This record gives sequence, C-alpha cells and structure tokens, in this order.
Amino acid sequence: MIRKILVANRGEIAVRIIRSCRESGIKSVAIYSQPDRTSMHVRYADEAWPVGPAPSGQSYLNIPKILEVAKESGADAIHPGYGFLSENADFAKQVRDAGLIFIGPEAEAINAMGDKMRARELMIKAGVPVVPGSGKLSDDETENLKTANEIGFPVMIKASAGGGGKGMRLVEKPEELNSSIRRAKSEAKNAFGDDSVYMEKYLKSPHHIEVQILGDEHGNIVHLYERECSVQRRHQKIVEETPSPFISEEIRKKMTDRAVAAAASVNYTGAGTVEFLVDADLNFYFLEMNTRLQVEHPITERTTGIDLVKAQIKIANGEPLPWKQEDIRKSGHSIECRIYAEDPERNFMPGAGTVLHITEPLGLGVRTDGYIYEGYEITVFYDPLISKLIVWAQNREEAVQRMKRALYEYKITGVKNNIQFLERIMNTPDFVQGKYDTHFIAKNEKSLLAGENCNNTCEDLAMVMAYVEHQSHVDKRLVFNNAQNSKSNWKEYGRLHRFNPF
Amino acid sequence: MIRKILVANRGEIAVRIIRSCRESGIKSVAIYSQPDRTSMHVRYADEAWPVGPAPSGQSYLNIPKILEVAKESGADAIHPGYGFLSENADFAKQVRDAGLIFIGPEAEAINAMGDKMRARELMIKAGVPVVPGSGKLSDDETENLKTANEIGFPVMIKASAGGGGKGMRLVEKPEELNSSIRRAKSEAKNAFGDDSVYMEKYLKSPHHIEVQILGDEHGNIVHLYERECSVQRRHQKIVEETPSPFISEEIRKKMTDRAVAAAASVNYTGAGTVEFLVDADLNFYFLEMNTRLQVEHPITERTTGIDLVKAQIKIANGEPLPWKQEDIRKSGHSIECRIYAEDPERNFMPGAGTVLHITEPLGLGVRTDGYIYEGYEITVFYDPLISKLIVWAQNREEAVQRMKRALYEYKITGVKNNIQFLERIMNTPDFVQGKYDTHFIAKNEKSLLAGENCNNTCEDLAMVMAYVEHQSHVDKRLVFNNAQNSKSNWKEYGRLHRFNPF
Amino acid sequence: MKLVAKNGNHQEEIKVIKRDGSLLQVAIGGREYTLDVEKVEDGVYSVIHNGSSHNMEIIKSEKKHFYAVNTQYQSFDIEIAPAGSLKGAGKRQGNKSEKITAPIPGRIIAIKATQGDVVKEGQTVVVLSAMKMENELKATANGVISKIHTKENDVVKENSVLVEIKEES
Amino acid sequence: MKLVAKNGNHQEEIKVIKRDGSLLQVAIGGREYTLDVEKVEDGVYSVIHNGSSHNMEIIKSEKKHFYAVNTQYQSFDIEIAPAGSLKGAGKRQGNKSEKITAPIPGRIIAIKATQGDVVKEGQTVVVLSAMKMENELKATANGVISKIHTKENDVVKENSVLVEIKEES
Repeated sequence: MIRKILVANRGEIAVRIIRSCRESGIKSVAIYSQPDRTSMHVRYADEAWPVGPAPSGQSYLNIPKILEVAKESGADAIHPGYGFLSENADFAKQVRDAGLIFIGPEAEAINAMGDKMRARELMIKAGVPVVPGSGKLSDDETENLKTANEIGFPVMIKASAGGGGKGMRLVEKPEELNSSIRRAKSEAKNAFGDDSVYMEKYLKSPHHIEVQILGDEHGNIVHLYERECSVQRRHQKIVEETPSPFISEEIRKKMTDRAVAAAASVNYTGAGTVEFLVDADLNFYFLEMNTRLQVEHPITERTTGIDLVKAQIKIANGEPLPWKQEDIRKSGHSIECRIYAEDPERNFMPGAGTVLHITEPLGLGVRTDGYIYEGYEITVFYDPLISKLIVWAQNREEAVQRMKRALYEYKITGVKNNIQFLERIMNTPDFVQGKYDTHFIAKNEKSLLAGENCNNTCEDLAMVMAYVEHQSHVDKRLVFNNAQNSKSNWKEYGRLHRFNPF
Repeated sequence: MIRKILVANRGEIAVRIIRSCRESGIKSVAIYSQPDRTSMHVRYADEAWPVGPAPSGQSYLNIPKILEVAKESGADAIHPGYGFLSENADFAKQVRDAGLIFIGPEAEAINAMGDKMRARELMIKAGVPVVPGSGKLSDDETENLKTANEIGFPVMIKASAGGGGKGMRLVEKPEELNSSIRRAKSEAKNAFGDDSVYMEKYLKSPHHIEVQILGDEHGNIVHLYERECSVQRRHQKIVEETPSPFISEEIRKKMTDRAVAAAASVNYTGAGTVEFLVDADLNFYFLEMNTRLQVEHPITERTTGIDLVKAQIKIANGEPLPWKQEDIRKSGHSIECRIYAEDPERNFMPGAGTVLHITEPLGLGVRTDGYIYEGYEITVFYDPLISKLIVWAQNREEAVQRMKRALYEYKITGVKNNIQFLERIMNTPDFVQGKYDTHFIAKNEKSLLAGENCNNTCEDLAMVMAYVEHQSHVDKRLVFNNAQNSKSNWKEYGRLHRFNPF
Repeated sequence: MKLVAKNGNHQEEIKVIKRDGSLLQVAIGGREYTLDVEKVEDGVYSVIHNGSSHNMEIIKSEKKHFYAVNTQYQSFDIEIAPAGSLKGAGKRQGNKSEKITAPIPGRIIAIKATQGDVVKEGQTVVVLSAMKMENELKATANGVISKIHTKENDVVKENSVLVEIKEES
Repeated sequence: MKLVAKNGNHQEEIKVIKRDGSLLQVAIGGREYTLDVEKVEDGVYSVIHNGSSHNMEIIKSEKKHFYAVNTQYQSFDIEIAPAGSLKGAGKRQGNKSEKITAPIPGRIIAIKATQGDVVKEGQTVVVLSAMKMENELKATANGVISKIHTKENDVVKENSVLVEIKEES
C-alpha cells in the first residue's frame, strides 16, 4: 500500500497530483529547484525537499538526488507527472531497483513506445495502422533527401524520444531538409538527451485525436474514449475537447479498439495515451503512445467521472481496475484551454514575470488546474504553462459558450498570456462549428490575431482611466481611494438605521 | 425571447445568475444598494443601476424603483434569485403587469405555497402527507397553549411567509411558548413584512430532504431527485448532499412522485423545491414548497448536468422542457458546504469586515459560487453567506474526501468564517458514515467546536512566526522580503547557465 | 527586553540564534528549530522544517500585540509580550465586572434580564438583530446584572458595552 | 501643461470638468462623459457609464508614461504625454537602425544571417532557446544586417541587442 508519494515534477501537474494524494489520505513529498522554493507545489505538499539549482538537468532531472530525497523522506512511491522524467525508462528502472513503486508502466513499455521507430514496428505487428515513414535518420544528407523524396514532401522530422512538439520540424522543401534535421536533432538532444530523429509523411489536413488508456497488472486494459487535440500552435496543443466533433461513432469504435490493441502489445500498465493522426477521409494512423499522464487528461476525467491520478495510484498498488469497459460511460462535452505565459502577437514567444493579479473563473461547469498566485514570479527556466481551464456542459454548443464565459472571467495581469487569443478561438466560426484540423490556427491567423472591434466609447474610457491613474498623483480631483479605506459602513450603519430601522 | 435580464438580487446568487445569462448570450442588469456599489455582481454584470440605500426595504425590496430601472435599462425579464422578492407574489404580478417576464411561477402558485397554512390544506387534497399542526396563531395566549398541548410539545413555530429558517422557533416547554411566538412574529415581520405564524409538531430525529422540481407552461413537470439537507445550525442548512445517504430507493421513488404531485396541484411552472421532513422510520411529511431557486441548487446541477438557471430562463421563454422524466439521470455524489462569515465558537454570530486574502479551492470535482474578492468589505446589512463550495465524486466516500481536500485549500482571512468548522463536520464519524439527522450539530457540538489536536511543533512554529512578524520591524535578522522583491532570476540566469547550459 | 509568545495560558520564551539567508535558527522553550523561511506575500510565509512544508498566514489583530496565525489545519491567537508582564494572568476572580458587548453593529431586539437579576454563564441576556439574524448574547460568567446600558430598539455600534455583570465571588 | 492620451496613432486631449464624490465629469476629444468611478483594488477601477458596468485594470508599464488598460474584452496600451510632444511620431523612415533584441533571457541557438545580408521584414534572423522552446526572432523591417552582437551558444539577457538592421530607405 502506497502511503507517501514523492512527486518528481513541478507546476500545475505537481499540484494536481498532490490534490489526489490528499484526497486519498496519502502524504505528498514535493521536490524543488532553487528558484521554485516559493512555488505552489512546495507550499501545498506535506513535505518539500530541495533537489538542486534551476537547470532541470541538475534538479528535476537529477535522478540520484531525487532517489536520495525519496529515501530520506520515507516515500514509498514516485509519481513522475508529465515531461521531465516521466518517459525515462532508466528512471523507472532505478526507482524500482531502489525498492520504490514507480507510478507508471514497466521500463520495457516505456522503452518500446519511447523509441518511436520501434513503436512503429510493434504497431504494424499489432495491426494498428501507421503513417508511411523512415527509420532513424543518419547524418548522410544525400540518403536523407532520397528517403524524403520517396515518402514525398512535405515530411515531418520527429525526435524518436520526443513528445510535446519538441524536436519536431515540418519540412516542405528539399533544400530545407538537412538543416531542419540538424535543428531537430539539436532540440531533441537538449530536451531528451537523445538526438535520434526520424521522418514521417506529412498528412494534409490531419486531425490529431488520441485515446486514453488504463491498464492494470492483471492484464485488463480499457479505454476512456478519445480527445480531439487538433488546435495547435508551434506543434503544441492549446485547445482539446472530448468527444471529437469530427469522427463518427463507427470510427470511434475502431480507433478505441486499435488503441487498446496497441497498449496490449506492450502489456501496458497504468495510464497512457495512444495518439492518432486522422485524415480528411477518416483514415487513422498511429502517431505515438505517451506512456504517462497527458496534459489534457482532465477533459476525460470530466466526461467519464474517473480521477486518472487516483486510478494510476491504485494500479501501481497492484489493484485490479474497478471497471470493465462497458462500465465506463461518457456524458456531455468537455473542452480544455491551456493558459500560457506567452505573447500570441510575437509568434507565441514565452514570457515571464511577476503575477500582479489573478481572477480565476469559477461557478458551474468550470475547473482550473494551475499553480500561480499573486506575487508569484514565473521564471524563465521552465515550461510557460500557467494553468488549464476545463469546462463541461451537456453538449458542445453549451461547452463553447461556457468556455467563452470562463475566459471572460479569467484575468491574469503582470505577465503576457494567451487568454484573449483563446477567446478569439472560441469565436472563430470554424471552431464553433467543430470544423477544424491541425491547420486551424494558421488558416485563421488574421482574425485570431486581430483585436476586437472597439467602439469609440470603450477606447475613450480606456484613455480616460489611464489619464486618471497617471494624474492621480498630481491632481487631487483624480484621487480615488480603495473602498475599504474610504468607507466605514460601521459608522454609516447607525445613522441609516436610526432613520430606517429594519 | 428574453434578451436582457434584470437580476433583482445581490451576492453570490446574483453572480451565479449573471454567469448563466452570459453563457446564453443574454445581457444582464445588476441593481445595487449604496454600500454594494463595489460588490462583485455590479462589477460582473453588463449594466449596473443604483436602487437605494443600504436597508433592503429601500433597495432590494423597493419594487417601484426596481421596475423603474427595468424600464430604463430596457430589460425584458426579471430574475429574483432567492430571498428578497423571490417569493413575493405581488412583485411577480407587478412585474408581469409592467409587460415584463417574471422568471418564476405564477403569482397564484407563489401565494398558495407562500401561505404555509394554505399549502398544508392543498397538500392534503393532493394526497401529500403533512405534519400534524395548527392554523394561523392568534395573540390569544391561552388558546395557543391549548393548541400546543393538543399537538404535544415540543412544537415548531413557523412563519407562514417564511423560509431559510427565519421566523422559526422550536419550543420545548409550555412556559416558553408565547414569548417564542412573539419573537417569531417579530422576526417574520422584519424578514417578510408579514407576521403570520403557525405551529407544527416537532418531529424527533427528523431528516430534512427536499426534491427539485421543474415545470413548464405546457403542463410538464419533472423532478431532479432529492437533496439531503439535515446538517443545520440555527435552523439553517450548512451542508447539503445528493443523493441522500438515508432514504431507500423505494422511498426516493415515493417522495419524488409526491413532490411532482404537490407541484402539479398548483400548476407549477419554473424551478421549485418541495421540502419534506422524514422521520427515523422513513415516513415523510410535506414541510413547504419553495417557489424559487434554492441556495443548494448546485448539487443537483452537478449530479444531473442540468443548468437550473438556464432551465428557468427557457421555461420563462415559454419553451417546453427538453427532457422527459426518464431522460433525467443522476450520476455520482455531490456535497455542498456553505461558507458563512460567522463565528462558530460564538453561536455562529455573523461577522463582517474587509477580506484580506482568499485562496479558492480549485482542481478536479470542485466548484465555488461566491462573490467576495480581496479588499471587498462584507457589510453588516445583508446575509453573511460568502460562498458555496460544491464537490462531486463518483461516490459518497470520495466526495467527502474531496470536500476535505477543498476545505483544506480554502482560505479566507480578514473575516471570521466557518471553514474549519465545516472541516470538522467532514471528520465527524456520524457524517462520514452518513448517519445523521437534523440534530447532528447539537449532538456533536463538543467535537465540532474543539480545535484540532496540536502537537508541540505546530504550536511552537505558530509562536515563532508570530514573533518573527512582530519583531521584523525592530530586528533586522527577522526581515524577510517577498520573493518578487528580493529575487531577480533574470540576473541569476546568466550566471547559472554559463556554467550549466541547457 | 525579553519577549514571550503566549497561546492562551501557554507561554514560551523565544530566542533568535542565527539568521543565514532564508535559514532561521531559533529556540523556543529550550527547543531549537532550524527553519527555512520565505515570505511569499505580505503576511504569508512558507516555512519548511525538516522537510515538512508549512504555509502560514500571520495577521495583526485589532488587539495590540496579538497575531492570528493560520496554518493549513489550525488557527492560533498568539500574543507577543514582554516577559514578566503576565503575572496575575489567570488569577482574576471575585468582585470582577464582566461586560457583554455587541460583537457586531445591530439593533437590540430584547433584553432578557433587569438590573439585580442573577444570571448563569451561558444564559441569554440580550438579543441583537444583525445581518438578518437574531443573535443571542450570553452571560460570560455567573453573577448579578449590575448595569444595563441599552434598551430595546437601540441601534448599537460594534464593541459597545450593553450589560455589565458583577461576578459571583 | 496639456496632456493627451495616445492609443497607437490615435490621440485625444482629455480635460477634467468636475469631480463630485464618485462622479467624474470629463471631456475627451470634445465628447463629454459622466462616470461613476470606484477604485476597488490598487489599479482596479469599477466604472459605470450610463448604466454600463466596466471593470478596468490599469497597470503602469515599464515604458515611461505607458499604461496597460485591461477591460473585460480588450487590452489597450495607452501613453499619456504632453500635447505637442508627438510631432514627428509615425514619420520615422529611411536610414534608421532597427534592433532585434532578446524578449526573454535565453541561449542563442542559431544566427541565420551574416553582416551585410539583405533581410525582409518577418524573416527569421536569430533562434533563441528559452523556457524549453526555440523562439524565432524576426527582422522588424526590410534592410541590411549592419551589426551582429552575439554568437551561437551565447547566454543573453532580456532586452539585450542581438542584431542591428539598417532599414532600406
């Protein structure tokens, strides 16, 4: 039985995992790098231990130090979250060798799926369709060009160890091929410590749709339906929804069935995601399997009612899945928007800075998973994901309306963020109608980057209030005091009630 | 078609209603009393209009002024929320006479149910069981005593126009009867402008269980299952859950069936709630029908997926209910805790003051409906309800765990509140096991008011940190700067990365 | 001047031994702690002690030298005072006058005792209407009503003295 | 000194006519407004104009005299400046030097041009690795690369000048 979990991660996912630990009566141990001392996961966990300086290589990727802290704190299990060490088979093995429970699949499954090229071969054997592509690319530029020409341009360069869009490059022209391969290799090396890359046919107008899987140690594997993840910028998802507005019920059945087969082919245990590319004719191809929790897992939690982190913990405890496939029902529609500290107008350049003010959207059908607070400084060291906004409603139309309402309420000041950009996505006809593929953002770039139409009054008021704030230091008429300072309804009370007793 | 709704209310329920307006593309008009100028509903609505000074009688109950604002702002409908004018049949009538849509039932239905004594008679006719009791009490003290003796002590004195525990008095001894009647009358007069009170047998070990109803203008009435509301202090609910852990499926069927019959007997339209008392032997008795939205409506929204405010608006638009009874399914378990500005240790004395700091619970399965913000001043003029914390989980056990987690995260400073008291409820064995009736708080008073066991360390740390804060002005060694002021990871970045490029 | 921290009847002397960056070494009642202290917002500290993470909010009370300390599970009301100033604390008894005050502004609905009445601790003496609720204000000690400063329908301010009780000796 | 507010190219003169309690009467560009203004938090105002409720956040920018004004639907970048100081604004052209700066600290991955290269506006000149992403920094104008201040693998600070471009005239 797991009693204390070390969460080998930071940011929103660390907080999210600790929440489920807390609900399960399991103690949580946070780890932190130097600049993360005041981060929310440190403040929220039962325990917090330093693991090194800012660069991930010396802290969140520092396996010996993390194992040392696990031992010192008396943790009996490690949850890797996503990113960092979550798909590092060596880490999974070392954790288990140290006598601890690794909350994730066996190292072999991670290895098999983490090596994208090996995964392709496995899938072909398991009867799961794959995208036409290459094996590992060498430095032989001529050969690479030959391979690409055989597949046919455009092609995608992908890191074999990759994930999250890192180390990925779209190449449209032969002359860009080899420089792109070099860049992809460099990025892959930086991100994963492994520069193996391969090439795949680039599907036109593809959808990115993935299936959530849970497998236990007793050979049971179920799926929790699909997530449509085609709204992407820089090859990274920013809006996800379930069910997909694109696929038919028939394709859903086939796809989830193949996803279970893919997981079964590596005796998968724990939570995992089988990603597919789906073309305009509803042909689907295996893209990769992520052997970890996915950023966008909450939309599946919302439509199925299943807490995926708790499910992971129970599986790691050796418990059999409490549901059969037919017990897993979905209801309604759920959408997630990823809130990033970035500037959509400057090619989604990530930003950093001190959070001055946050207003979280609340009320019915809304969930946020975040980690920042007022006064928190978003550092330049890590991923710019601030939080995830998840809504649920009875149907897709209502879910889009609710997301618009929630985004309207969501205010973060002090750091540039993509909230208004997301609002514009929700107002884009292609999205509203559910007719979009992975080219959605490029296709709608103009309207997505344009500001709202502004009437005279709203601009006038903005100018006036900037003037008021500017001049409040020199013009007494423009000094407005905060309500709590100027007003004393204690005093007022007596006066009012003497005349108007209630 | 409703395009603009005036919300004749304040606080969390006004914000909650405006949220659903916003999701429906309907413009919202807030009204506010003088001290509410900076309240959240004013800031959140599309429009905001003043209606008078602090006392409700001159603002939120000021019918002519509210109708004037409705006209001036061009609203075509009025939503009354709960409390204030929500069960005022005269208001409903005047709204309709002014050519506006009243989002609620017909005045006759309000009248019939608002007059608790008339309602009793109607229910008897409709075959709905009622608690033994009296008609309207006169000032004849001897006769009142005789009636009480016939019913048998203890008895409950209730305001005929009542609701929300106001004007209610439990009388255990004959000698307290007439003073209690006087007090109940005075409170009823203050709260409802009507001092009619009546008497009912006080059931021992009763449960307070209510059924949510929706009726349209086409004669369709459905129920949305029950809510268990037995955790009460000062005769006011503070924790509600659905489904009830007490009743059997058989009783649930009978009760929901009788609730629909009760609503049908007054041709009910809109959202309403039929409240029952249920004794230890699962006999149930009609208590009253609330002809409005209920404070605790969100738990029903969560288990059925239905947005009750949107349903109210659609009904008011004349649309037929989009569901038949068999389409309305419930799933999982939902609990609500009411967060009050009050001091549980001083007999739940309501409090007021400036909110210094709030941390809202977030993450999976959690909803808060509130209206305060940092710097907001909770005034002494209105109800001390700060917010409602609603959780959902797959089953009751998980829901209780999740509520504990959410209450742990919920921090409000600056005003006394009942969050820690609610945490202790969630830890009380009777509650955890679902074995409680309306005496729950009285029965568990001692443990509910006792502080947690404190080990030496936690007390030591509290003392040390109070000392640190106190001495930080005179002892330089005790000055700690906010992270954002002292740290500049911009500078640090270069240094670190020169040695450890990533 | 030596200072002590008091939590109710429990008091301890506190000494700062050393401060080094975020590390604070203190002694309280002879027990030594090394704390990693970071101020995350005004009045909010993150304190790590032997790996345990504590989030602590410290709010100056209206009462002088009193601090409300909120930890994740508990609230404390801590007083910081010079050592030795506590003599006689907890000793008060006899012939003392207890006061019933208005905890919030409101209107007096009822006064359930008259001067000279004998009252028991916990007995309702005044009913105050405020925030739409009737609030019962109770005797804080056994004793005799010595003075009544208010009457029905009075609108009273916060903290105003409503009734005085002479404690039983 | 007369002051104007500028939103991009659009500028208006602002005059305060009257202030009475929370009511502020102002004129902007000849249009008069009576606003009910309440400050609800530092830098946050609730403004009611003819019944319409606006929640406005005003944040002093790092650029002097610039304010970010966030309304519920939009963000503005407003400059407050003395009237008449704007002469020549929007007129700059020819022989001007544009600078590509690092928007965030990071490491230089690639420089995709050398001195003397002709570049077009929008063309990627520098690739900067920061926050686990590769970020393409683009030419801000058509012109010729006049100076390169950095090289591959350099760790650069925020706002440091990386490349200068001499604009085409």
